[in-house]
Amino acid sequence: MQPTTKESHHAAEAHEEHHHEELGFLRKYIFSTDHKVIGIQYGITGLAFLFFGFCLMLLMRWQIAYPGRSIPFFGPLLERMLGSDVAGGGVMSANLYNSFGAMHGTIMVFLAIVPLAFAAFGNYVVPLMIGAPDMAFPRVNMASYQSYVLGSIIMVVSFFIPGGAAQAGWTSYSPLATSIDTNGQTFWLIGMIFLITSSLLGAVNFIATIIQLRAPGMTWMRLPFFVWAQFVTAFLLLLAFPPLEAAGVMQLMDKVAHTSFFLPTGLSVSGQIAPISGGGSPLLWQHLFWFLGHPEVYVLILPAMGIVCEIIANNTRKPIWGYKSLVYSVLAIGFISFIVWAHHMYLTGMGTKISTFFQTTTMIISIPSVIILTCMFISLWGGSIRFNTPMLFVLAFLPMFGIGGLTGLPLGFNFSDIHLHDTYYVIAHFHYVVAPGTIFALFGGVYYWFPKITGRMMNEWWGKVHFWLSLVFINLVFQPMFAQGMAGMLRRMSDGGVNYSMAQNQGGVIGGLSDAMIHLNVTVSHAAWALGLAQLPFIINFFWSIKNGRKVTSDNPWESTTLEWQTPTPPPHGNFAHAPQVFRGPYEYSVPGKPRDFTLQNEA
Amino acid sequence: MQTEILPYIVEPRKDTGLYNAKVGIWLFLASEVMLFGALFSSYILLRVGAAEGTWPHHLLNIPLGTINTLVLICSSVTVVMSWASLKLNQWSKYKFYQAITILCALIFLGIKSFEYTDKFTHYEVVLKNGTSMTGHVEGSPLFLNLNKLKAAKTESIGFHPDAHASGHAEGAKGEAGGHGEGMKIATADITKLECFGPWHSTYLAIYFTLTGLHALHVFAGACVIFAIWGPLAGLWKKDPERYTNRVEVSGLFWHFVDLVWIFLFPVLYLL
Amino acid sequence: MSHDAHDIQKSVRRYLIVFGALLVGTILTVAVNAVNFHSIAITVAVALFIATIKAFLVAGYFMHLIDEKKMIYGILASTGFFFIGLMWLTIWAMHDFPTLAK
Amino acid sequence: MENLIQLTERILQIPIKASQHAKDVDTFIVYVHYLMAVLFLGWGAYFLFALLRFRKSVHPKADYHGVQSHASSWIEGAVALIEAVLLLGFAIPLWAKVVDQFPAEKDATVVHIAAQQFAWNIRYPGADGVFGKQDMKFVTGENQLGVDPKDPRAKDDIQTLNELHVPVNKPVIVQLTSKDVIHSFKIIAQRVCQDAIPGMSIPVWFKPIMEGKYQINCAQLCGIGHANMAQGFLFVESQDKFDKWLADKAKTAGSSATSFE
Ligand code: HEA
Ligand code: HEA
Ligand code: CUA
Ligand SMILES: [Cu+2]
Repeated sequence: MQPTTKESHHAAEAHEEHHHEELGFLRKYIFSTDHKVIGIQYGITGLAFLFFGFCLMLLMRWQIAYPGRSIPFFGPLLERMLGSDVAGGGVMSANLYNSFGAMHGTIMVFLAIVPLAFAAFGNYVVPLMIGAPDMAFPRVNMASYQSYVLGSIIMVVSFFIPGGAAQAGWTSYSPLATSIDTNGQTFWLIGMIFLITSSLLGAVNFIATIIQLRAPGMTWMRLPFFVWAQFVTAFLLLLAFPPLEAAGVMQLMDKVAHTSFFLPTGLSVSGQIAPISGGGSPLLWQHLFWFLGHPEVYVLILPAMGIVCEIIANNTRKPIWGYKSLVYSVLAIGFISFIVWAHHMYLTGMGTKISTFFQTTTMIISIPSVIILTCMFISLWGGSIRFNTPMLFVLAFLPMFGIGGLTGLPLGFNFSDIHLHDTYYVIAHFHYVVAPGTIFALFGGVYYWFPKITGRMMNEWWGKVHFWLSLVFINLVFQPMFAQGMAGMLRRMSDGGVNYSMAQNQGGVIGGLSDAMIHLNVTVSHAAWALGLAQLPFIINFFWSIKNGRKVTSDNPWESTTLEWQTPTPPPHGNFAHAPQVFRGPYEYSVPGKPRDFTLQNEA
Repeated sequence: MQTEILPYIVEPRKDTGLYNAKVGIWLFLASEVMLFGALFSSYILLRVGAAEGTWPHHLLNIPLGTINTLVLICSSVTVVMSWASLKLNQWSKYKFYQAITILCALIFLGIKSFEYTDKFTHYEVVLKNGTSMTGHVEGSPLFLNLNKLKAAKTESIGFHPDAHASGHAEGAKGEAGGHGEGMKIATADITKLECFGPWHSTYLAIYFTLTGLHALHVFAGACVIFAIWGPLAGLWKKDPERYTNRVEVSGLFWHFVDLVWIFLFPVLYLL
Repeated sequence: MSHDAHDIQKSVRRYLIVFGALLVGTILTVAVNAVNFHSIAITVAVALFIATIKAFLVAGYFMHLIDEKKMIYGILASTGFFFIGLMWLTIWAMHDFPTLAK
Repeated sequence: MENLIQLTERILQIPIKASQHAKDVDTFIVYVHYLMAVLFLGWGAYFLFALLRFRKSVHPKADYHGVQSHASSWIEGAVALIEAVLLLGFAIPLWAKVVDQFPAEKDATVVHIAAQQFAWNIRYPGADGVFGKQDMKFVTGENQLGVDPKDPRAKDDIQTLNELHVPVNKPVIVQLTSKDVIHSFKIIAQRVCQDAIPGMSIPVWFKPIMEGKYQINCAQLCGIGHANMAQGFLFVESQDKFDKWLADKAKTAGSSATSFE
């Protein structure tokens, strides 16, 4: 197309041949230090865990809809694999429900979305976008992935140890976490320490890369918004994860060395005073957990917002509106997200002063989110919108994140949280942000960058089928949960809440859960299973297209402006033959007076 | 080498004035600040939250702690001197200084493990009649407790209670060896026998966690410094600037470890 | 590199001075502890004060923070901010507590 | 207005209100949802319009400059302002009133509740109106709550399991703690929710205004039996009935102070 690309194509090809001889299969695919290979490794592993986490939930949804009934087909399988004490007769015991619930949360957050949104997309795309040859520390990058694999192996193995995986929720509140006398929690903690190490190494690498390896002319204000989002995300991981690591070490000490960091004096276990020194504080765990926990939720959403921004600019064919506000907003989110954590703890016994502080910061942090969404919305105005599959997914992201974010408000006010805390309203709130929010943005990203990675397009038609089915069913899954939650249905109930409706039938109880609300469980579960089926077009499309997708005819099939499309497809080791020179901002689409409707960042 | 495609490995980037590894190590140290910071905060919280009079004072051996502090400070200065030597192109001086650093690390860890062993052989025993004593068990067994005694069917133990000199340096003196006459205690009379391990009290829990984590850092730092000093020294001939950078970066980590100890020492030993 | 031999020699002298100061600081910490201040708060404050000075010396001179680049200051400043947030807010939260009217 | 709020509450599935502050909570929830609805519908309408108006087939050439006005800043400002009003005008003062300002103990029914896996231990001060001393070190198989066996004031204390009786229209103060793990004391119709945390004693109060039987739910994951920890009930009854119940219980107090199984 344009001369620079051809040239780099050539030089890079020579480069690659040169390397082919040196690198055996192991070095090239398993112990690779190339950011692109590592990105792909993260991507495949992350998608596999996304699928796995979803499967856990599909089984749990059976128990919620039909408590105490044997799970058809999978029940006997579970019994065979995990033992009849936890899945006797193919019925999911409370034990197993709690394990699956804790592991669904853990796997989705730490083993699926962070590796996908941050590590996979970040690794593959960020160095390309800033015109760098690789990450700043390629071997650290490899160690980060290996640490992640180790951590996830430990997590997976924990399902099969006696007593099964951790059962105290993804939040692992002490004393429950340490008082369950199986080893699941120990595995969880050790696994988490590896995962945290992985994230820390990744974060150091990302920040150093973005600071040091930007191509000439790539000033801070010319960075694509995706890079900004990853930059802030990396800082969140870097500084919020260590306190959880510290807490993890302390809980591990509580568990294996019988210390009492999180165990108070006078704790009793089944009627006997526990043989511990006491003197610890259960709330300390919660503070340290949520000090990570809240920044973590922005780790889940910021990369997604970055993806959304890239795809919107590309498919409206015009600059993103308010680039500067976006950058300042994302920085503000980064800062403030460290001082809002206790909004998860309003009902742990908080006085007016401290809860006022935390709800004020919580309201303040919602403003930059509003600004980011506003910028995205206004960017649509005046565009020439192309509705391809990636665009559909990110367009759906906007209202879906909107619902999730807006329902954060009644939770953020402590006064309304009194009613909503620990109900399905919370579940619905955050799933709207992470599932039809983050996951949709990730789907968009997969469809969008697939041709860069493989040289082939994914099938559009099946992509659209995937989109519409997913959109419909995911709303059918999570929308009813708002109603259930508002009506008072509590989360983490291994019987789907039937205890309330039974109580009501016992006669005379006021304010129990109505049968209609309980019955919604069945609707939701069916929608969830349908949502599972709706992923089949995606999975098939994904693998089929790697070999058989339509070949791209250009290195820049979406006619984008940013640098990742200025390399050969797929990019060779070292990415660019010469470091590109950058002349302008990232979203120069439809510049008046230019012949094409996109002006490359590195076009003189 | 695959990494050679990267810029700014040796020379600093113009606008930031830094080479890559320096940015990397400072970022890493920032995360370490948060790690130890969280443990410090926990220490303070547990301390403030402890019921009146339950926080033990002067359980640790102050002279040993002081020596260890001095050892670490020495190692810190030799690290920075070794880097300066490289800058001045004095290879053998570098080798010498860094050897002292590694030696200091070993001394530190040696003293630390001595202190640990001391805690693991120091016992609290509570008798059926309610008296409670601290002291040493005959034969200095590690991690003894009542269950183990019973399992081994031991009838009685020899016990040397600490001399209860009142006032400040009670614990320190007691451990240094000056305990009183030995006595025999029948296993049947004991309700609790526990060494001063992390499970003994919240104070010891945080002491072992903080110093244990710190000791791991000392160990890791020493390994890295040793690797650069020994096996990887060949780089000095090939690319002296890059080698010097490595020494600087590992040195930054080492200083940080020293810095953590500067806070740990007064907080754990003296307060 | 920015340092030439002369600069380095000058800083070597500085390192030795700092080394001396650190030794003095350590002795002082122990000595102060032996003096009975009658108040834990004062003892803590003095000990932490000396520790902070020592930390400043190590970070400033051994780690060259005294003339480091802006980027590093930025990273450390935000780290400091978050650390203080963590500690101060946690302690505050543990002490602001609904209490019964008496 | 009142009708509108009621209608909204019905749409939102807000449950029945049985305590004095429930109305405040619900009205506040409704207000927040109005804000949410306005934002969602407003932006939603704009969104759909923009998608239709600027689709490629009708608008083939994009406009480089896009929106020039800064009206959106006003919208953002308005959102911030409304949030500030909700915060300063409602959430903070109402929380202070409902969570932090307790009625005098003499005007209230005071009970101590200790949660355990998976039940609620409830204790009344008895005739002398004073609770006996309690410490975990006294816990034995029979004395589950660790009531000091030597304290004379404990003799008349009344203990029940899973049965909380209170008179209607009189504030209830609950001192909440837990023996083993964290539970959460939640009565949905009373809009009460408070974690019960071992090692802490946290007061919470509400004023029931409607007689009847309500379920006490445990809202915090507390182990295998978490879902079944729904056997506790709150009985709000007339003062007479309550007094009679208390007197009944007091008769057996001697034995029930140490065992309640
Ligand atoms: C990606 C994840 C993510 C994100 C982005 C958020 C964002 C927010 N969250 Fe959420 N939250 C979670 C994930 C997330 N949360 C999780 C996982 C939990 C539960 C953890 C657990 O207990 O297990 C939780 C729980 C949680 C609680 C605790 C509830 C409880 O336990 O009682 C609270 C309370 O304050 C809260 C508040 C908020 C707020 C105020 C925001 C704000 O940042 C939101 C700001 C956004 C907006 C205000 C939207 C703006 C949009 C528009 C203005 C346009 C709208 C119009 C159209 C779309 C058409 N969240
Ligand atoms: C990022 C986080 C994340 C994500 C994405 C999800 C996704 C989903 N979650 Fe989950 N959830 C949590 C985090 C998450 N969850 C957490 C933290 C909890 C709290 C746990 C606790 O209580 O401790 C929770 C709890 C939770 C509950 C409450 C359980 C309870 O309280 O008892 C429910 C109930 O329905 C639920 C359902 C779902 C459903 C139906 C989805 C669906 O949206 C899933 C949709 C998934 C897909 C659409 C994946 C499709 C992808 C593929 C198929 C991959 C293809 C592979 C290749 C191409 C290789 N979740
Ligand atoms: Cu008790 Cu849940
Ligand atoms: Cu949060």
